[in-house]
Amino acid sequence: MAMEVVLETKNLCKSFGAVMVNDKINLTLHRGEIMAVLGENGSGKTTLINMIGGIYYPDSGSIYYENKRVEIRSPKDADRLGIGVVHQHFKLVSSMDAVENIEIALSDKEYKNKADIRKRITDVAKKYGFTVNPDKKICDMSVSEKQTVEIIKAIIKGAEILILDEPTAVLTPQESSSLFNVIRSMKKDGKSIIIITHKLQEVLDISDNVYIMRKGRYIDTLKTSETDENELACKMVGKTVTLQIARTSYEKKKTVLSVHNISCLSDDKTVGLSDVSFDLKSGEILGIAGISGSGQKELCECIDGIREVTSGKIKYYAEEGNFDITNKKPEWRRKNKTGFGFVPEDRLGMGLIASSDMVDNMVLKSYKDEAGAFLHRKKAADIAKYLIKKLDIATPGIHTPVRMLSGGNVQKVLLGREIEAGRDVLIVSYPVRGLDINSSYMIYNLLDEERKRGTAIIFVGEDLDVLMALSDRIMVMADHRIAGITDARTVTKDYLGSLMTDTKGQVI
Amino acid sequence: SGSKASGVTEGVKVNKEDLKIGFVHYSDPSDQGYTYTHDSSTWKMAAALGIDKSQIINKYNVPDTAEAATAFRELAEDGCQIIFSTSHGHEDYLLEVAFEYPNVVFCHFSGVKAASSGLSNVHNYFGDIAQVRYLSGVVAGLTTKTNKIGYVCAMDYTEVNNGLDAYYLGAKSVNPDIEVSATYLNKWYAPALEGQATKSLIDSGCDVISHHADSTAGAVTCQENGAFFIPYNSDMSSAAPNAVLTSVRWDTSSYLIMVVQNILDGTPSKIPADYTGTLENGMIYLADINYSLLDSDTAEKVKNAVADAAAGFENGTKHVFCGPLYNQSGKELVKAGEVYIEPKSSPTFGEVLQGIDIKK
Amino acid sequence: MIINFLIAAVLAGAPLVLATVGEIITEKSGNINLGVEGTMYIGAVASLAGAVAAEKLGLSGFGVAAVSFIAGALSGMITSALFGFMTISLRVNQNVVGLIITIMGTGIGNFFGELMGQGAGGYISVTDETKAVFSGIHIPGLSSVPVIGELLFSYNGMVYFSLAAALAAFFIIKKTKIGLKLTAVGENPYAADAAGVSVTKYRYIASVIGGALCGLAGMYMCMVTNSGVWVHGCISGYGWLAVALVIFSAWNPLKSIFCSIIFGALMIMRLYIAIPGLNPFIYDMCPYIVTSIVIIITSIRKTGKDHIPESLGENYYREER
Amino acid sequence: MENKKEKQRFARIIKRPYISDAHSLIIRVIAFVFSFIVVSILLLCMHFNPFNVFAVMLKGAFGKEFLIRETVKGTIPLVITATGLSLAFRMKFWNIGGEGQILIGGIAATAVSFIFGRSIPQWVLLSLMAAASIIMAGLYGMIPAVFKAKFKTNETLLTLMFNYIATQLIVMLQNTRSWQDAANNFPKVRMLDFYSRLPRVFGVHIGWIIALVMLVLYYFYIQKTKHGYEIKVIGDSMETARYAGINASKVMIRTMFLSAALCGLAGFLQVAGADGTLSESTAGGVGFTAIMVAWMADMKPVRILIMSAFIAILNRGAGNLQTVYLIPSSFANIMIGIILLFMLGCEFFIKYKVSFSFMSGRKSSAINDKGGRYDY
Ligand SMILES: Nc1ncnc2c1ncn2[C@@H]1O[C@H](COP(=O)(O)OP(=O)(O)OP(=O)(O)O)[C@@H](O)[C@H]1O
Ligand SMILES: Nc1ncnc2c1ncn2[C@@H]1O[C@H](COP(=O)(O)OP(=O)(O)OP(=O)(O)O)[C@@H](O)[C@H]1O
Ligand SMILES: [Mg+2]
Ligand SMILES: [Mg+2]
Repeated sequence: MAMEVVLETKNLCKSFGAVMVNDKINLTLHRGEIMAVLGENGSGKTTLINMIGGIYYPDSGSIYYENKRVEIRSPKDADRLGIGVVHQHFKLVSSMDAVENIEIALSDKEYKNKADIRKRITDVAKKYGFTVNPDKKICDMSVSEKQTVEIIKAIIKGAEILILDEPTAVLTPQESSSLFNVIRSMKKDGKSIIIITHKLQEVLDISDNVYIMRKGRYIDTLKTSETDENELACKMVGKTVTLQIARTSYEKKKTVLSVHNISCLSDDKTVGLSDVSFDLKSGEILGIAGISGSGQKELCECIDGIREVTSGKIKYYAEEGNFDITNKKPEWRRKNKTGFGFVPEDRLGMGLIASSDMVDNMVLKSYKDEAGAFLHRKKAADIAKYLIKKLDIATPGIHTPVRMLSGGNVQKVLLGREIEAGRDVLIVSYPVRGLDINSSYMIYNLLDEERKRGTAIIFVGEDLDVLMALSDRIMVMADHRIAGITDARTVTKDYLGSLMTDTKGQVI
Repeated sequence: SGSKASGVTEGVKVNKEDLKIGFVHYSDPSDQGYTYTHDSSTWKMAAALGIDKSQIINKYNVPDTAEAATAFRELAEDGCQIIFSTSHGHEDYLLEVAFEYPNVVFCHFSGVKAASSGLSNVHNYFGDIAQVRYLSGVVAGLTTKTNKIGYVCAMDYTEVNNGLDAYYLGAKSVNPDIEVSATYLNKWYAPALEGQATKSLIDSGCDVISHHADSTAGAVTCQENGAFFIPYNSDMSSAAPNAVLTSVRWDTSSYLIMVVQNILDGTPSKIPADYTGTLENGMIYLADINYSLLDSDTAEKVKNAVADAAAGFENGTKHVFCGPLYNQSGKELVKAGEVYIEPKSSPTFGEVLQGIDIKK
Repeated sequence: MIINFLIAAVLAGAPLVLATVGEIITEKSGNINLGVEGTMYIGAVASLAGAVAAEKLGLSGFGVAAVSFIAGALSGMITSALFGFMTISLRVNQNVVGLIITIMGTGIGNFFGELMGQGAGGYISVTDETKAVFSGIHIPGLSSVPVIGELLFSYNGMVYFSLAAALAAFFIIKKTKIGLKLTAVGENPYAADAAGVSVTKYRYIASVIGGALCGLAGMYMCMVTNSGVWVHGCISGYGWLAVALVIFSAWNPLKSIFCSIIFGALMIMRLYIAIPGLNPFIYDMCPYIVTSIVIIITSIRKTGKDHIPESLGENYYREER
Repeated sequence: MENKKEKQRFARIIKRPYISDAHSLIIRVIAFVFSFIVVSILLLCMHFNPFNVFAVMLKGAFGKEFLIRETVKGTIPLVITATGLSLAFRMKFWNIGGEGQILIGGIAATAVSFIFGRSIPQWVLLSLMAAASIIMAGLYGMIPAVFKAKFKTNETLLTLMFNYIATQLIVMLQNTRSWQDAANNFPKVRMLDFYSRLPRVFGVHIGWIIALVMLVLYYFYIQKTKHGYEIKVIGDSMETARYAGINASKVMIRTMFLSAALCGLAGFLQVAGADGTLSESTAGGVGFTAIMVAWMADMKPVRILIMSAFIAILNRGAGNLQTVYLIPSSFANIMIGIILLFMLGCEFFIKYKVSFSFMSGRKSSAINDKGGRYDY
């Protein structure tokens, strides 16, 4: 490995409000190096690369490119230096095609015409083994296609340094490994890469060095070849963590929910679910895996009763009797006490009233239970206080808008409320997305507690290791159907990965 | 009505320096029409009586709502002895405030309720404008080459229709083959629409157009399209020198002078409750005709016909509305051999006559 | 008669073309400026003031027209720069700023219009020579060709200017790189920014150019429609119609020509085409009813959805998340 | 800021973590003072002494007892309309149609007055008029809401168009013989009989009491009722509403009904209280001004009252200016515009701190462990 330094940051600082999210960050990147940046959520990784990429401007500190001090005031400045960033949220204009998206990023001198760009796209794709249709509109592309466009864009713009922010979060294991192949061949071309990922295994697979951050500060740089998962996790969190998830088994299992051949439409009126059937038992966690957008959201919403199914039946077997809850209005389900707990993926945008305080959020699903025109907040305030204590929610008070809380605490508010409602069925969707390891494990434990009480849980997740450790069964969804349902204790990751792109798995 | 306003008392003279006069207008003089004309008379009166500009308070752009009442009240409270309003729509508010300030004299142009209101401090004034309309019709009837003339009406309203009828009768009196087309804006104040309406009349073949609306747009449109125009309220020849034949005009300064003089003399009771201006006293007149726009033959004919008719009106031998007259649906309005004489200053003859082609 | 009607429709529609194209350019950048009406008032009074001032300076004819044109455009630019400053730099809600500009612009127009009137002793008007510049052209030979000649070669210069502006806007937005970047800014400012397009610059420039066209639309109303005379309330809702026409024309400057002319036609149709039995006042409502129906149909058929700039109405701040 | 020669950015914008009430008040006061300075400069350019002008304006609004009453009268429709619009704005529904809804309310009230005349007891008549204005305006405002709920039709433009339609309706009624004064066919709706006019308390029609009552009701409706809660949820996120099983269409239509109904009520008060008649200027721009009142007041009741009074004072004051200095009353619009721009602009300095490069050196703490966060 060449030891020439291409990028260096010296004492970079950035704060938002009173909080220092990057505190004197020094990072050194060499030519041909793949550096992984690791840190809990909110530790400032994205902020750091945003400063390098010209999105944020540092409060203080400086950036050196090839040993020259540089000012990066805008993404354009970063481009000029040869720094290409693929952001966590893609920055593409969805109504345009790949060619146009690349065209706006190039200055007039850098290309002749559209055909020229199209040719360069196919050239790059050939060289690194991508498949991409340059004339496809971004809005019609899958996530991995969009990512491909972003990477090609960076390469065409002449990026010497490619920075990828959580590129694998949205990819299947197969897609991830082909991305890693691209990264490796770029490295061979002498390009330097910074990659952010939460998956320790990936860090070990791909990187040369690991740069670890915690709470806005630099912690350590480790040589990948000389470390392991436990050391990484420990450095990252600041204390030894046991990466163990409890899986108690519940004995008095009985079927509480059965879904028969349901289909539904998605928001844009395309297929949302097609012909999905399964049973759910009390005291069971059914893990749901799959590329995001494969119908998980629609499935959760159909079961919760807020999305209409176009065909099929959903039956609920409660203590009080059996109910057909297919397409029953929320009103009806409230009256018949057949509502479920549901923690949607978009916490602030869907599960909570972001601008309201905890009290108002406590009554979101139950305010109609009490008669009269007025809203009763007294009981809700008690629940809020109770949850703060029970779940150790960090908040200035019950009247602080939930939008002001940090990600983990927002999740605790939401999950707390749904668990407190004491339903037989609990649906949780990506419950640990954006949470640090401690909070994540706390959530896993809460779910396990619920299982012990006999609650049937549908757990939609992305991390296969977690799914395998926590669930009783794993259902893989692909292309809005069930690709297979397997026993979580015996299945392998590779098999799950293969199901994600295949719809012909076996169902148990 | 515990008014602190000074006002006038019968028999007590008012010092010229203490005099304050208020005017309330619906629009402002920039309209080059209605308010412009009234405003001009105001300054004529001021010059004639030697009243300073600062003694005259104008309230422009006062709509026909309670804002009018507020304006009247403000003027009264500011010490105006006399307040004029030139918008018909102010009437009810004017009466309301006049009741509160019995010592303040109110004169209302185009109002109709003074005599019946029981308020001695309220007066109406208007003029026999139909006569001038008739004269303008004579001019138009003799000037047209196409035998088609037009008229742009702001609103379907007695005063407007009265003018249209007179124009029609005047034209018919000198040219039996004449066709008169009229179109309505349904707005007093719509310069863009007025221009468009005028153009539509030209497009239908009219070559002389008159109007009862508030802007110069018609004149300018005629100028642009080679038609003649007879404006109302003001001389628009500066706006359209090659189009304006003459104009139907008001000059209320004689009335204003009379009223203000009575205030100064402390004799408000001498102001009539209802005053009708005439060709004779100059409150209404047909402006000088621009003969240079006409060939000498036509000019001669026009000159004689207008002079004849005007003389007839002045000596009382001629009337505008002589029977038989029918309305659009054929109902007889004035019997043959009879004439319709307006009972009040404001016109009451307001049905569109048979023979006029209305485009609404 | 039908030709006359069409010509009249074009004349009535031309200021709408200008204002609509101006607003399309603004909205393409993601800024919705509801202050078109106010901007038009300011443009109207400024162009009149410019013309009068130029006449005082001894200019005549086209010189006056040029000064008036520049004044109209410049005042529109200043007004929309203020809009830009409030929304782009100070991040105030766009709807609210637009409304304030309308209230303020209406005030400024009427205020200075009246003030000039008072100064000129009653009313303010430009000279005939100036008026002549703004009246219909006559190209010997061409203009008198029946039907075609009349339909194509009888308008005032501003009509041709508005058409040219619409065509130019169409070409720039749809066919050039600048247009592509502008579209990107309006669609997804975060993406545009990351691609190195200066969102702030594009939004400012688009708003200012849009404002210039709105100012010129005001100039049209004052100098052409009202023949260089200040008339209280002369814009009378044209600006608001332009805002609606943007949806009508699906953010396409070329379509805006047709939509504006159709609209112009609706506004004067009553004067040309009598519909027996139709209450004239309901007839007068037609433009608004038709627009409402179009807005509703567009939303039902979702046709407008493909064209509406996705970030329309949202202020952009790079460091906000 | 894109200047490449600059070594350091000249100004940086930093989000304030926390700002005290006193501090934000100071910023607002400074903005207010600045706006008056700008207005003063404008006045000086026109050779007026700003102090005299402001004095005249104050006199115009408060100088005489009847002027104070006029000012109060001017405040009433603003308060009620702004309250109505706030209901819609709280659920992020841009009701620009206040103007038209006021007119429809006025039409309905007038119609009831003309139909019943003196045939029923006065209080019954007045109640009927109020009910009619509320219901008709409410229904009128519901139409755009229905389309928005069903097809996501752009409500800003639809409500705007509905303003024009309402205005044209009035023009039509003005030209309808049966609505005109019997004495004369002047195209104007005749005055309402005194029998159908609102009684006065302290010299101002009882609209001011109604306005205050509405503000209180509004407060309770928004803060204490389930309906208010639903409006808040919808305003926050449609997805959250769907999640909570709230029928967003229903709430949207219902709330728009109430929003427009309040505007209609303002129309009734204008017709039966202030003007005594119905005309195109019954709304007189209130529908638009109230949008800004609501926004500036952050949809909060007490602030709505203050802002409305403030605008009414400016309007009245400007009216007086015209009388005394012959400054056209449209000057009020300019002043209002300038002041509002400053007041809105200063919000930026409340939310963000602008620090200049020559004022470097600021303190910051590291991320706090508990993740607690302050807000402004
Ligand atoms: N624009 C912003 N305004 C305010 N706070 C911000 C902003 N961007 C980031 N932060 C805060 O800065 C901290 C660091 O955020 P950053 O996105 O850098 O974290 P991260 O390490 O990338 O986390 P993740 O793993 O979730 O991507 C967080 O607490 C975040 O809330
Ligand atoms: N928009 C913001 N404005 C100001 N400060 C912010 C903002 N976002 C985040 N912060 C600060 O950053 C801290 C971390 O926020 P973030 O939402 O990233 O939490 P997190 O690290 O994911 O939290 P958790 O540990 O609960 O998962 C917060 O406590 C807050 O003080
Ligand atoms: Mg986080
Ligand atoms: Mg990140």
